[in-house]
Amino acid sequence: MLGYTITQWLFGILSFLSIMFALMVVFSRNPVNSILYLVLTFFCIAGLYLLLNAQFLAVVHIVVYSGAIMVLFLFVIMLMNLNQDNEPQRATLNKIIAGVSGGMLLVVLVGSLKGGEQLGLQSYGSSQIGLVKNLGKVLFSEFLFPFEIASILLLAALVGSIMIGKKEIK
Amino acid sequence: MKGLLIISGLGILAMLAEIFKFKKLLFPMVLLGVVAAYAFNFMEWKTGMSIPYFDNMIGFDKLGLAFSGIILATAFLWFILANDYFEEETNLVDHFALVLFALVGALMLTSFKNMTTLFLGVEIMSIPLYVLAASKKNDIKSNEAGFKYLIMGSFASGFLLFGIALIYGATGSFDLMQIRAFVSENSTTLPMFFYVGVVFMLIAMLFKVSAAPFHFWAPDVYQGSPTLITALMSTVVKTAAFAAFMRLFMVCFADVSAVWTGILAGVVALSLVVANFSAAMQNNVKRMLAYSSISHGAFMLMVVLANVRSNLSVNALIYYSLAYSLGSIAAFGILYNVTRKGNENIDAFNGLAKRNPSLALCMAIAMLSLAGIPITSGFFAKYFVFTAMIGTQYKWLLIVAVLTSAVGVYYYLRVIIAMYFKKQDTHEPLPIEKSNVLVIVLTTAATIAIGIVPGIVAEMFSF
Amino acid sequence: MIKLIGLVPLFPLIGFLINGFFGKKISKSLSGVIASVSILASFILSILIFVELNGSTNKSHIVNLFSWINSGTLQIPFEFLVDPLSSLFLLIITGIGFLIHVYSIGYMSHDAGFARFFTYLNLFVFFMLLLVLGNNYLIMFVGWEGVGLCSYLLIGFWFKNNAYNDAARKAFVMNRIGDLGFLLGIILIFVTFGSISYNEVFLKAGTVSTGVITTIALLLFVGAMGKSAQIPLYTWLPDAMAGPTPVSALIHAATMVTAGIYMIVRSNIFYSISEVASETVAIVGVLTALFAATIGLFQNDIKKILAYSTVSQLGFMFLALGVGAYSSAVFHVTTHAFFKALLFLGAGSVIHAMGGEQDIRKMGGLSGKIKITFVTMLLGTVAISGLPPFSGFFSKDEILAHAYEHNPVLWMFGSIASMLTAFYMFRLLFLTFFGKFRGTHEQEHHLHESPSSMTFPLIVLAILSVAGGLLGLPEFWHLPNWMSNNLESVIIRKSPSTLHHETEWMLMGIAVLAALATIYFAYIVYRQKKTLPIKEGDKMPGLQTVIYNKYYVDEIYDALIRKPLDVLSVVFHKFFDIQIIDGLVNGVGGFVKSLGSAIRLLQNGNIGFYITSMVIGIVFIILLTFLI
Amino acid sequence: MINGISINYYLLLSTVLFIIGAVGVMARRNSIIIFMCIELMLNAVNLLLVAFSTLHGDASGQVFVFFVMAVAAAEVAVGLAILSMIYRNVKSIDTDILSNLKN
Amino acid sequence: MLTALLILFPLLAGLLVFFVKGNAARNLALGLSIIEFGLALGAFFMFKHNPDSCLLSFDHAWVQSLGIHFSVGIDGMALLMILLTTFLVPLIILSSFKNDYSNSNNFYGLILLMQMALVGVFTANDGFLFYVFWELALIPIYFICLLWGGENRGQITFKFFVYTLLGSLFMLVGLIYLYNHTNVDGIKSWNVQALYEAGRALTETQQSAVFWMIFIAFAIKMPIFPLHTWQPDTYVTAPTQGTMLLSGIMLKMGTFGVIKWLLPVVPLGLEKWGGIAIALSVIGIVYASIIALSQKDFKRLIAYSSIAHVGLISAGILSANQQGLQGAIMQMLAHGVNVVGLFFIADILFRHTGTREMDKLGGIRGMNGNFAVLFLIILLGSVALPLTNGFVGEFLLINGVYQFSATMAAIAGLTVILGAVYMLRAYQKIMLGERKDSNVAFGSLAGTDKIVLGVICIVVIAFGFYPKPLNDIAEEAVKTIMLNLK
Repeated sequence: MLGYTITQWLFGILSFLSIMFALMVVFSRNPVNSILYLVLTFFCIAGLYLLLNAQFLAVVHIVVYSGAIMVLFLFVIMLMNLNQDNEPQRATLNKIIAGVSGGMLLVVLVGSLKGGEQLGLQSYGSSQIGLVKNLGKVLFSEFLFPFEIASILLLAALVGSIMIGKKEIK
Repeated sequence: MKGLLIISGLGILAMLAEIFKFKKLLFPMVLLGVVAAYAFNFMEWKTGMSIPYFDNMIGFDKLGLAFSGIILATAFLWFILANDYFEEETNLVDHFALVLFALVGALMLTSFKNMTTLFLGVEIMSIPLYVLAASKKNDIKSNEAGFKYLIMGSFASGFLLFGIALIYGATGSFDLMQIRAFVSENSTTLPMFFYVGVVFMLIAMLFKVSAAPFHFWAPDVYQGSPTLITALMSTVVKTAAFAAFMRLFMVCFADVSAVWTGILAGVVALSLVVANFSAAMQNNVKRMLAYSSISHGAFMLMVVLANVRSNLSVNALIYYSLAYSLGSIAAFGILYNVTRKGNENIDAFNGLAKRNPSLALCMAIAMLSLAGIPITSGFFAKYFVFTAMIGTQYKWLLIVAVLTSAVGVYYYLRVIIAMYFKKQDTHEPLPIEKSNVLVIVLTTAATIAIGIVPGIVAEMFSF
Repeated sequence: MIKLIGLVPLFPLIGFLINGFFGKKISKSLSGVIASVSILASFILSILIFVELNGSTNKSHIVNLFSWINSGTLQIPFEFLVDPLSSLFLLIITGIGFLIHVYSIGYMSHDAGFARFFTYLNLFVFFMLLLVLGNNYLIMFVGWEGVGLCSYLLIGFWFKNNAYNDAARKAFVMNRIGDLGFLLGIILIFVTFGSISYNEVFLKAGTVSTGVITTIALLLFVGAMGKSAQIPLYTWLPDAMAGPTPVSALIHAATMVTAGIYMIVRSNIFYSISEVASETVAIVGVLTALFAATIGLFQNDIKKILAYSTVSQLGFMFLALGVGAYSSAVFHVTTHAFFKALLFLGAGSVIHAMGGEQDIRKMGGLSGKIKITFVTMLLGTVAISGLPPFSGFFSKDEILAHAYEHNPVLWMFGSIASMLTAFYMFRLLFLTFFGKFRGTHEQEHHLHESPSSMTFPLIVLAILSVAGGLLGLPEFWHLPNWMSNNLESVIIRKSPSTLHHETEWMLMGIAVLAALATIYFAYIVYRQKKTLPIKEGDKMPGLQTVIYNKYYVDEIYDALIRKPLDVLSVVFHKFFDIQIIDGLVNGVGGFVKSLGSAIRLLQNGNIGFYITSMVIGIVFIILLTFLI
Repeated sequence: MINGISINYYLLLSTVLFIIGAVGVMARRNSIIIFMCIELMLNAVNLLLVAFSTLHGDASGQVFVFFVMAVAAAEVAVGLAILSMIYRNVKSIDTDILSNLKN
Repeated sequence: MLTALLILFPLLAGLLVFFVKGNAARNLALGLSIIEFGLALGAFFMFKHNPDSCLLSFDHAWVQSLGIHFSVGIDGMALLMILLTTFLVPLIILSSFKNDYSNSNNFYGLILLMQMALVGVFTANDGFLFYVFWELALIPIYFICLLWGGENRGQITFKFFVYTLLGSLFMLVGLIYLYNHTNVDGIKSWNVQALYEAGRALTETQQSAVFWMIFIAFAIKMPIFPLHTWQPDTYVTAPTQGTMLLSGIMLKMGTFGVIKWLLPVVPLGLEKWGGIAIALSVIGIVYASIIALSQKDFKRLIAYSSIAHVGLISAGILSANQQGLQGAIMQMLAHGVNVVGLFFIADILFRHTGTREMDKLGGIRGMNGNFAVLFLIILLGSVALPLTNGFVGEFLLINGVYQFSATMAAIAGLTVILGAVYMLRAYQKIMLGERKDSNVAFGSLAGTDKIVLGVICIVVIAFGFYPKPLNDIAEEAVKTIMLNLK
């Protein structure tokens, strides 16, 4: 079709969608909508993962982000009863400044990020690396230490959230 | 390495303390644990072991051990200082655990060998601190501090990650040594985005060490956080961040220094100006110390800038960290005691010389040390920086440094003037807890001692 | 005996110390005696030295006391030089000094600061002796400044009167202006010759370019101007009359003010070499002589008249120096010391008799009441007026002759000054001693002759004034001119006079006739017409007002120097120092503050703003690093 | 080229997503949205990491993504805890209200 | 060894005094400082006996790896400065006996610590050590001014501190720059000779930079126009003893520094910029003298006169010839003694009358003649009348400047005139004339006051009449310096 392979089509569509949804996250007035758009973005990204042969990661991504994190967000928003369309907005000037600086960042980044291809970086690995087996091997050999220490991270987050979340006993 | 394990274990132990009801024992245990960690650390340093652990994920070489030593020592002093702070707080155990976890992160930052450990170290150190900063639950300022710290920290993490990703993309590895080797082998064919990655990491690290223009979080967070947490941030966290900074840029990215030294020079100059000029305008002492910390950070950055991979600058950075940590611990310890009533403005210090002369003296020494007056350690720290800088092409930075240092003296002296010159309504003596006295006196004495005999420290590290 | 020269200044010093430390504890008479005896001892020693020197073939003896300042090539020993010039001055200083000490015992007897007075006086003599004895310029300078100090102390002796204090200060400062010139001269001498000892310097003087010599000579002359009250630095001397009268006699007439002449005579070799310098000296001298004499015409304060007369006479001496008649200058110094000291002491005696009154308008007819004073003063007046055969005639005539030889214009001015001198001196004499008494009754009752301690010096000085001329009889009389012969070894001898004897006789005649005529004129005005000086506040004719007010020189100085300096001081202080320089310093502080405030605004607490700022920072960094 | 798609496109895509996230952080006042935008930024990075990982045929990139996720989860947990605490205190999570700390 | 003792002793003494309460503190401080003077005299005789005596120098590695040594030694100039310091400190302590200072133990302790730092500055043979002592001297004086100073002291002492510190930071940079160029057998060294050699090897541009870097620090300390504005305020505000320390000794740190740490280091820089520096000094002389004319506060007048004096000293030093340098050393000694005397007189006046405003005073001479005489003698020393101690130095200084430039010397010489004008004016206003109504009776002086003034007057006259003992040492010292300059 039009000289593009299916993968390329899929990549194009998913990219477009993810960018659109991402923009919607930023621009929706209602926080709940934002969350929903974010979930959609994440789905698109998961799709991209699949295109990159990272099947396991795609699944984990859906589970962790869309399943856990986003639900958490939604839960908190509901808890705070922020499901409104009239939430206070930043002054237009601020928005413009934010947009302009973001745009500038984009321009300079795009300007300076070129050159991946011409340097002959091409795929030379197998497409099997994204499989659970492969990942498991790497994770528990090379990355054993970070894996273990990540438990500390999670513990810390756990303890921290509990401590903060607890009602002050007076 | 053993130190890291001990501290991690201690953290977990602390969590268990509540369940198994040995809260009373916890404090001595923690102290003991930190001492033990320090002892192991010291022994490893003595024997010169530099074994890379876990597939080069982490490796305590001499440099890392030196910084770890400073961090552990500061932490030890901090724990003593925090003794009664924990008694006040209800969530004693959580605090202990969080501080210890943050310490784990800090230790990782001194000795990471891989981008993964760097990233995890940064986060392990930061996340507990977000919580700790917000730990005064009913104090909206504390909440705000934690919140700001978190948002901006995460934002910076994004840049760190982006940088890591780009570097990974260009070199195909997360390992520092491999990256370095790759860079030196393919120096001409590196894609542009590798350099962007370096710059992004630089930006993220500059955020962590709070250099202008990425410093905005620091004053607010320092001010809002509970004083002792601020003390922790400005000592342990700062030291760790600089250790990481140095390892990353003086070791890993040394070969591409052309990319980042220019930026760094500009950032240093900007930080010096912004920090000192803003500090001069502060009435809140904590805020003032925050700016002071930015200014000291700029000095330490100068060392990084000065001479890539030279013993001189490594020494300078270690000495500077130590000197600054000592001065800060003393200053925050005193601040903590003086501002117990809630007034954190400089007039809280009014008439301190009358109310508690020895405390005032210690504060004066700490201030003089931070201002860099001989024979305090702060002077030698500055001296080492100057010495390192004078041989570089960035001599103009020295002029900026000198001029802004003079501004710096202004706000340090303000505290001294307040203590010795201004009148306070009350003349009742200001009582302090014995343990705090111990820490304050110890740090002050050490400030003078390593100021008089800097050789003790400076000659210790011959890399 | 010459080896003991160190004792000559030592005696006054001892006297100074005794009076200085114990003056309050010992009785008045004792302190007076101690002071006088110490000078007497010096005087006797001076005579012995003088005699010995006269008998010796070696006319120049150097006595080294100790090394004083050493700095590389600059070696300044504390050395005394005894030669005819210094020994002559020794005699004048100690001799007249002794007389004045004796006089002072009587004059100051009622003063509370009696011991202090003698302390200062002894100190003065000490410094004056240092001045003339030093074997190098710096020792001279030491004495030079030292006498300035004593002059300051003695002018302001009655320290409760602030006008006197002002006068004292003025004297000191004006002297210091000259001293700076002197000092620079000394330094230039050192830089040029590598030494400041007389003999070494004079030996090498011929080897140096005339320009340098001229500079040196002029700088030294600046010093002399200050000390010897020449235009433009003369105004302090009349004011210096605020001091007790013996001081005026000793310091401001006989000795200190002649230090300038001594210095130039000592350095005569420079002036002989430098035409420019000597011309300058001559012109300044003659102008001063004339100028001061005109002011003297209308003064009413007895001491002021004498003071202006002194300035005028000093001008004569400089005229002599300028025309190369060094020995004549010294001769005039000597005779002037006699008659001017006499006149001052006489005036002191009058004042003493009048109970402190100094205004001649309130005197008159004193000749009968205080006879000794009158007679001695008459002799002094005649001497200064230049009537033969009194001493003033010889010395002044010698100067005028030399001046004529040098340049008749100088002679003419000099002669006019000389005539004016005769006029105002006789005016003084007539108004004071003749006519009716114009003072109060109390004063009239009080009138009495001074005690013998005061009259004795008067008499001695009168004798000297009369006979002093013998020291330097005109050469063409074919009599030995002792003065110039004596100073032969010290002075570059002028080439023998080229004037015809007839001319000299003529000049002499003109001088005498002119003097007589003027005196007669004064007689007509003040004796026959009984004109009295106009009272204070009454209107005077224009020119007279100007002259009476001393040509407003003090006011001009005030307006040109003192006031601007004071204004400048305030401007420097309030404007430059506080506003500009300190303002700049504070401005830096202010800049820090305002920049700090500006930066402060950035820290507005809004997290969105913070992050935007960070992003802008990042944009800049990437832009600068990669795209530019 | 990964499956026929140039790495430059992945770079571009993740940059765009990253910057959209960043703009969101800058432009929104609602703290939760800001959080979400940060998550978006992290995901952009994740995408890039995975792309590079596949490009290099190296699994460590994907492993790294796990850690990023863990960290993100931890941050969110802590962040939301802090936010809910703030909400308890001031009944708002508007960043403009959370700007008491300033010069 | 003795030198180290000279530094150590006041340190210990100071610490000891901190722990003594009440009047015992001041007595102890006085006693100890007199012992220190004795030690200095010992050094003097030792030096006379054998200037190279190994007892006079001391060297011990401090930070070996950086070439920093605790290296102190006494040469001629140092000896004179030490004598000045150790002589003045007991006088300064004694002069405070009639002042009631709260927490006087701290006061005296700080003075002794200050003495330690000063002796250190004068004896240091190691550039780094010099800098450390240089900075150290600042701290006690800062506290002295801050704690016992007068009106507005917070702001003024603060300005003083920042000003001087800024200068010394520049000096530090300059010194480090030199250090970086040293090479003694392949390693860097802070040794004074090594720094000299390093400095001389630099190019003219580099030397110029170093010259200004270092000169600024000294110029601020002295102070040289236009960096002087901290000085009058500080002198006026500081407690009298602080002012004495500042003007009597601390100011000499600057001039001493120029002689030892600037001239031999950057000959080319000096050649290029010395003229401008001299011009500034000379401008300062006239400028400060003129300002002094209109001062109403006696202490401030002395402060300005001090600027004028030090301008001359600086000009003499920078002329870099035998007479200039020797004159500078002699004048440093003389000025130290005289200015302490003058400030003490200001203090006595204030104590007796409650004011230093000259217009409110007057007629004191009639009430206390002895005081008037002592005052006059010190004043004469200050206006450099021959046979007072001030003269030798001033003469040599003008001489030295003259050899550099006759015009400069002539302008500098104006101090001779202007000094007399403002000093005598002040004397007249304060002491002479009739007693003012507002003026309380001026009683007799206290014993300690008499001793202090008496000793100063004796020194003023004795060393004016017979300066040889000091002069000889100065001459030899300057000869050595001159060798270094060539």
